[in-house]
Amino acid sequence: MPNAISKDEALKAYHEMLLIRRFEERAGQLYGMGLIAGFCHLYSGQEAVVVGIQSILKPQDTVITAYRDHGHMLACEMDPKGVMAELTGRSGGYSKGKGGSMHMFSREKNFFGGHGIVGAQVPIGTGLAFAHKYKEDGGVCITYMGDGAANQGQVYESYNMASLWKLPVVYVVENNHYGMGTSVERSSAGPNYYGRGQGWGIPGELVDGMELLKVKEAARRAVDYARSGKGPYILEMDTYRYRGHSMSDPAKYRSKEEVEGVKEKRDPIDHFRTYMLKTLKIPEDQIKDIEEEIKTVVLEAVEFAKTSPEPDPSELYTDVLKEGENV
Amino acid sequence: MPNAISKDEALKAYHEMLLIRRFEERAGQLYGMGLIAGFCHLYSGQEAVVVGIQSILKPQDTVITAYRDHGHMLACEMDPKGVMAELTGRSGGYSKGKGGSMHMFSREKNFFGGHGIVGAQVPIGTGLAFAHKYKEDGGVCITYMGDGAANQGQVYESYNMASLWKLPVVYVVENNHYGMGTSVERSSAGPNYYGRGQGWGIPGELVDGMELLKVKEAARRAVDYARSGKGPYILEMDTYRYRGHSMSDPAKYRSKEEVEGVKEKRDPIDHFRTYMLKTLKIPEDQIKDIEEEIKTVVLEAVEFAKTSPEPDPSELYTDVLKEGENV
Amino acid sequence: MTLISMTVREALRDAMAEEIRRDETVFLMGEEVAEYNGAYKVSQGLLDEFGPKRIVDTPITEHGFAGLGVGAAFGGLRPIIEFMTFNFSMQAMDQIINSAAKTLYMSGGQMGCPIVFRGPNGAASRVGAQHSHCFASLYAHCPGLKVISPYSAGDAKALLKAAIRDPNPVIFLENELLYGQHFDDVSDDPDHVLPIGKALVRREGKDVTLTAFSIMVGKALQAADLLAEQGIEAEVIDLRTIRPLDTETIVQSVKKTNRIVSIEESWPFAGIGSEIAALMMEQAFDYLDAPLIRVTGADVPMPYAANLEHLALPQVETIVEAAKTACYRTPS
Amino acid sequence: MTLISMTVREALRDAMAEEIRRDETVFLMGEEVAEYNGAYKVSQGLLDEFGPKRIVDTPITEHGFAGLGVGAAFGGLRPIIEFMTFNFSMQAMDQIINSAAKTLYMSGGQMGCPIVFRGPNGAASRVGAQHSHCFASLYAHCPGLKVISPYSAGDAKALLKAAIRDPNPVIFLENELLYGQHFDDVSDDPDHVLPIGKALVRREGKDVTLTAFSIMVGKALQAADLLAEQGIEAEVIDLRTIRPLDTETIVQSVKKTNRIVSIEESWPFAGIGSEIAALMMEQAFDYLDAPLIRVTGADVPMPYAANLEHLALPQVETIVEAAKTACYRTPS
Ligand SMILES: Cc1ncc(C[n+]2csc(CCOP(=O)(O)OP(=O)(O)O)c2C)c(N)n1
Ligand SMILES: Cc1ncc(C[n+]2csc(CCOP(=O)(O)OP(=O)(O)O)c2C)c(N)n1
Ligand SMILES: [Mg+2]
Ligand SMILES: [Mg+2]
Repeated sequence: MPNAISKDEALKAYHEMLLIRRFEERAGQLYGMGLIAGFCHLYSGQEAVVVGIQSILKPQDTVITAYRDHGHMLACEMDPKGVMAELTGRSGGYSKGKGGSMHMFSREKNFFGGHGIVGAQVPIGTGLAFAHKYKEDGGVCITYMGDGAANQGQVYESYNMASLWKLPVVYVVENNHYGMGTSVERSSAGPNYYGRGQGWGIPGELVDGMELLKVKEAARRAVDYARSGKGPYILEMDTYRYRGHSMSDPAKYRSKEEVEGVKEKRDPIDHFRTYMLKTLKIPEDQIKDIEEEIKTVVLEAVEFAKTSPEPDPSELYTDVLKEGENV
Repeated sequence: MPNAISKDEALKAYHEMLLIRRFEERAGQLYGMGLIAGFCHLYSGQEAVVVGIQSILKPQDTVITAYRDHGHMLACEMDPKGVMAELTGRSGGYSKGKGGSMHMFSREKNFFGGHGIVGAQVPIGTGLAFAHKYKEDGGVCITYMGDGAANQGQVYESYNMASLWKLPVVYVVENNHYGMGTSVERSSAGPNYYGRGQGWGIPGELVDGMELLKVKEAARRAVDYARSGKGPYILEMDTYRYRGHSMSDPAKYRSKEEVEGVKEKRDPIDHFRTYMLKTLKIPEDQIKDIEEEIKTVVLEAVEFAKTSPEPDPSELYTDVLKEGENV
Repeated sequence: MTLISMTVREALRDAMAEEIRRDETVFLMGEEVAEYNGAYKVSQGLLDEFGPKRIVDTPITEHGFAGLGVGAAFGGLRPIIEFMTFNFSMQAMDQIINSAAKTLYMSGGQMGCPIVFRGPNGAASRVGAQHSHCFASLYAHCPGLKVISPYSAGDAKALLKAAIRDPNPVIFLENELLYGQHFDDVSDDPDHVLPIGKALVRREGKDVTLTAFSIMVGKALQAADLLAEQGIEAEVIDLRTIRPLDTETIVQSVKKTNRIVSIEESWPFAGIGSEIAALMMEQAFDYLDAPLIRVTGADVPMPYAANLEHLALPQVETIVEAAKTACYRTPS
Repeated sequence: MTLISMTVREALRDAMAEEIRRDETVFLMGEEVAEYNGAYKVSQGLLDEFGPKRIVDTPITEHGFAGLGVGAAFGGLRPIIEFMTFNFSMQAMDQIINSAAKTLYMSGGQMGCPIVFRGPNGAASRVGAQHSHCFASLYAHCPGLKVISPYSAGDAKALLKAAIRDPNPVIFLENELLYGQHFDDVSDDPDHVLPIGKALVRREGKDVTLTAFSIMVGKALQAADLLAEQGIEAEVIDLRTIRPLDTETIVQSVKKTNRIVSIEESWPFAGIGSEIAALMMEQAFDYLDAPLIRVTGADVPMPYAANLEHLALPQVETIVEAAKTACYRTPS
């Protein structure tokens, strides 16, 4: 049986997952140093989800998520410098420093944010899918949401329209088992999230979101389904966040054992590293090269984010409205 | 086998259904004469739903619905005079003429409106159920909504909380197959409404809403379930509205055959009348007495609604805020 | 360009039809807009001409389809989202303000959101408290939005076209009672658009300035007729756009008349009249011979009863009296 | 009654605790209010004392739980609904305005809705455009609501208690940056409540009136100190309640000072300053020696960058300059 992933693909995926992990560690440090402020939500632990899904997308596909978005941007191949500089609120950031951690976008990479209102990205992503279908560009929109967000009413309004009109959208519920301090058991009635589309005729499945290959496989099924014109699909990703909800959350609602248990037994990066070594027989040196490379990339991003100047004061009044007829 | 309903109960139910039918006919006439204005949504055709459900409720139970509310009010035994006078905007109306057709309430009869925003009554009804549970008064809240309303996001936010907290609420989807001019096939994805609670662990069933006895039976199951502390329950009532959406809707989106077909084959009142005669062996005279009585009641309501004075101009500024500490 | 006569309803329909014809990314979405031809028949015939891809009936889920529209706009389309009435936009406000209005700024200019939210706003006739809300001040409060509220059919057409072509989110507030009203000012030139942000002096006068928008412009003009009979020449300014407000035109007028009455049908607190009062303080204080007077709807939810509804809304006589007070003439 | 010192956070907590103790129909509901003790720790300890029946954690569904609160209020309870921040109340606005605010009127007085919606409002620190919205003017526009926005801990406590006891829907706007601030003005008497609708003159002065609410009161007081050094005695009015606004107190002050500066952190258009300008036109025009000046937040969505955020918000110096301009002193 051939391997589920080629060596090149594996190296790329490992690169991306590790980049996210290391990027977030640095972001955490910069926050501690006061260089990043406000809300800052780290993605550590969930890397396999976005990297696995992103690996099977086509260039025309679009991506949208909530405020826990650094991982998604890096997986969309946005420049770590621009992302980090946005976190520090500098002119070199993706939003010129005006958006911050929760509000970044890249038209070039088809990344549509970065949204701070829980659930708001879900109808918007559905609209991106509507545009794909309208323009007949063959694209699919991947719309991420958290387990907490998955209770928002607008999600079900979106499911209804997406299913009625067979829009090419894959809804990914990143179930990291907590919405801030509230566990899914306390926030969400019913057995699961992937089955909540049934009432609207939307298929769904539960995926081990800590295993890159499983994510990839499920993503392919879901995206193929959506792309073929059959309509939306729901993927519930069983995953975990290692850090607090945001930098100001000590996360006392989880036991140390729970967190350490996941880190030890299910860490998506460790797990995949072992797979690369053992199953794909990739020499450890090659992996270490990546690890070194990422160190540099992240340090450069940090350096850029520290030195990029603050936006010019005149920027206060720009970008409120677009000028001119845009047709 | 004993009959599913006693003669007295049957006569009462027939009385209520017919009262609603005749009341709505008169309301339609008064609208035509310009005595009622604005929006006015008639309930004709759907009588068995509310009468059947109401017949098994206890005094502490509460009821809430949307703007198609005349039937619900009459079934709650609100005074037809006060309802009709509200339609004409007179001081003798339930809201002193300030609410109109869509906005009537009776604390005495535990009828909580009468809501003009599609879907808004659903969280409110869930809150009434929350209050029942909080006060431990043994009550259940019956929360009605239309098939169109059943797509609103706040419905699923409500389902979630109701199920999580096991609130005593029965959600009744009055599926009359159209939300204004849009058929359920064009508005709602998925096979049905009663199954849409499954994702939240809420049982539901489909009921022939044109058959009083079936409504009654299902209502008993649902209300018992909710009252016993097991949580919410969904009843989807297959029913039909005979008139346009509101008085200004010619309802051209339905064929004459479709409407006449339902009236001929499934009319809840005709059907039940036959049952009373054939199965319960109630003498036709007794039924005719009711029919006469209702004529009088409705004419009196019309007379009252025509002659009740308009609200005093000073009422413009009353009831904006409640005065005084209310504790 | 010839000026022709039509109703506001037809003018709005034509505006949409012309823009949908002109630009294949423009589409109309909302409740009952397609097969029913619009709850108030504003989209009459559009489904027939453009088919269901361009004219889309939605479920009754304002929050969802407003957000979907925002996403479609981000995705390169130009949605026109109809609210059956603007009352229902309250369910969708988060998407309008947090997503449509703020994203351009939050993205440092990357993410334009060319979308029009339109529909009838404010009081219709006898529809009660939940169906009579005017959203002019609420939306105009927010940077990132443009807010338009036309009076005549010609303005409705030319401004709706401008709104559809505008690269920003535009709130387009119509008035149900005006839909059936005829005006002779409609251009038949499909290229005719009006600039957003320009008020129109609908009647010149030297004694007092009356500002109004939407249906109140008609009442202000009627009031001006009555005032003229009493020797007071009122200048009537149709604001047309609420945000950005054409302060310049108002100030110019006040420099001439030295007196101003602001008219709106909505509630007084933090309304458009409040804003104009503040602007006059800032930019025309020395020209004011009398304080600005606000004519507004009563500060109560809209009552259903016919007599109370009449009392709740500004009437021509109220405006006349206010103008006379501004001119220090004893009210009759 | 002794006055004790505590933070605004503690004062709010005590207000709720006392009222929940006093009246068994009062309960607190919102995201993270119970087990987490509040996202900003305002409900610290309440779950421990009152248990999960009275202190209820909700799913992240503002529209739903705000509506549920309204229903519970109709059903005889007195809910305190916490929005984690008021930004999220935009999702729930329909229930707040159409259901909570309008129903008493629509029912001809039958259906009181005793409910408090509370939480932090306006800008915190560096939280960006979607988390910095001030809702004072938007809610104060609507009849049927009361809107309170206190500054000090003592007021926060006494007014929150008044809000909970009030039979009407009350919007209670807090400020995250004030939560940790200490004040010495907190009454320890559980029966002490303040009347809603009364402003407070926090500093007397004869030269210019400064009106402010919430965190801006602190900035106004600082500005008054600086102004005093320059020989200008500013009178600082803490509005405390936005609706109903204590116009009387403002007018009295302006009759004395003849000059007024309105300060708020939110956007200018149709803001609280606009309303005060209109009221001064109507009720104090002849006493004004200078036009009212509005100090407001910049008319832009809130930027994240530290320098831009600073520029977007009114600073003490801005207020000082505005006051000097109002006094016709050349700005420094
Ligand atoms: C409408 C809304 N309500 C509340 C918040 C505050 N808030 C931000 S993130 C969050 C938790 C969301 O949890 P989840 O959806 O599971 O995503 P996760 O943080 O786990 O990625 C909350 C309550 C918000 N931003 N928007
Ligand atoms: C939020 C909202 N959107 C739109 C409307 C306009 N509207 C009133 S009734 C209605 C149709 C509702 O249909 P359904 O729920 O099936 O109830 P039915 O009228 O059939 O009883 C619509 C669209 C409204 N009142 N509120
Ligand atoms: Mg989560
Ligand atoms: Mg229906």
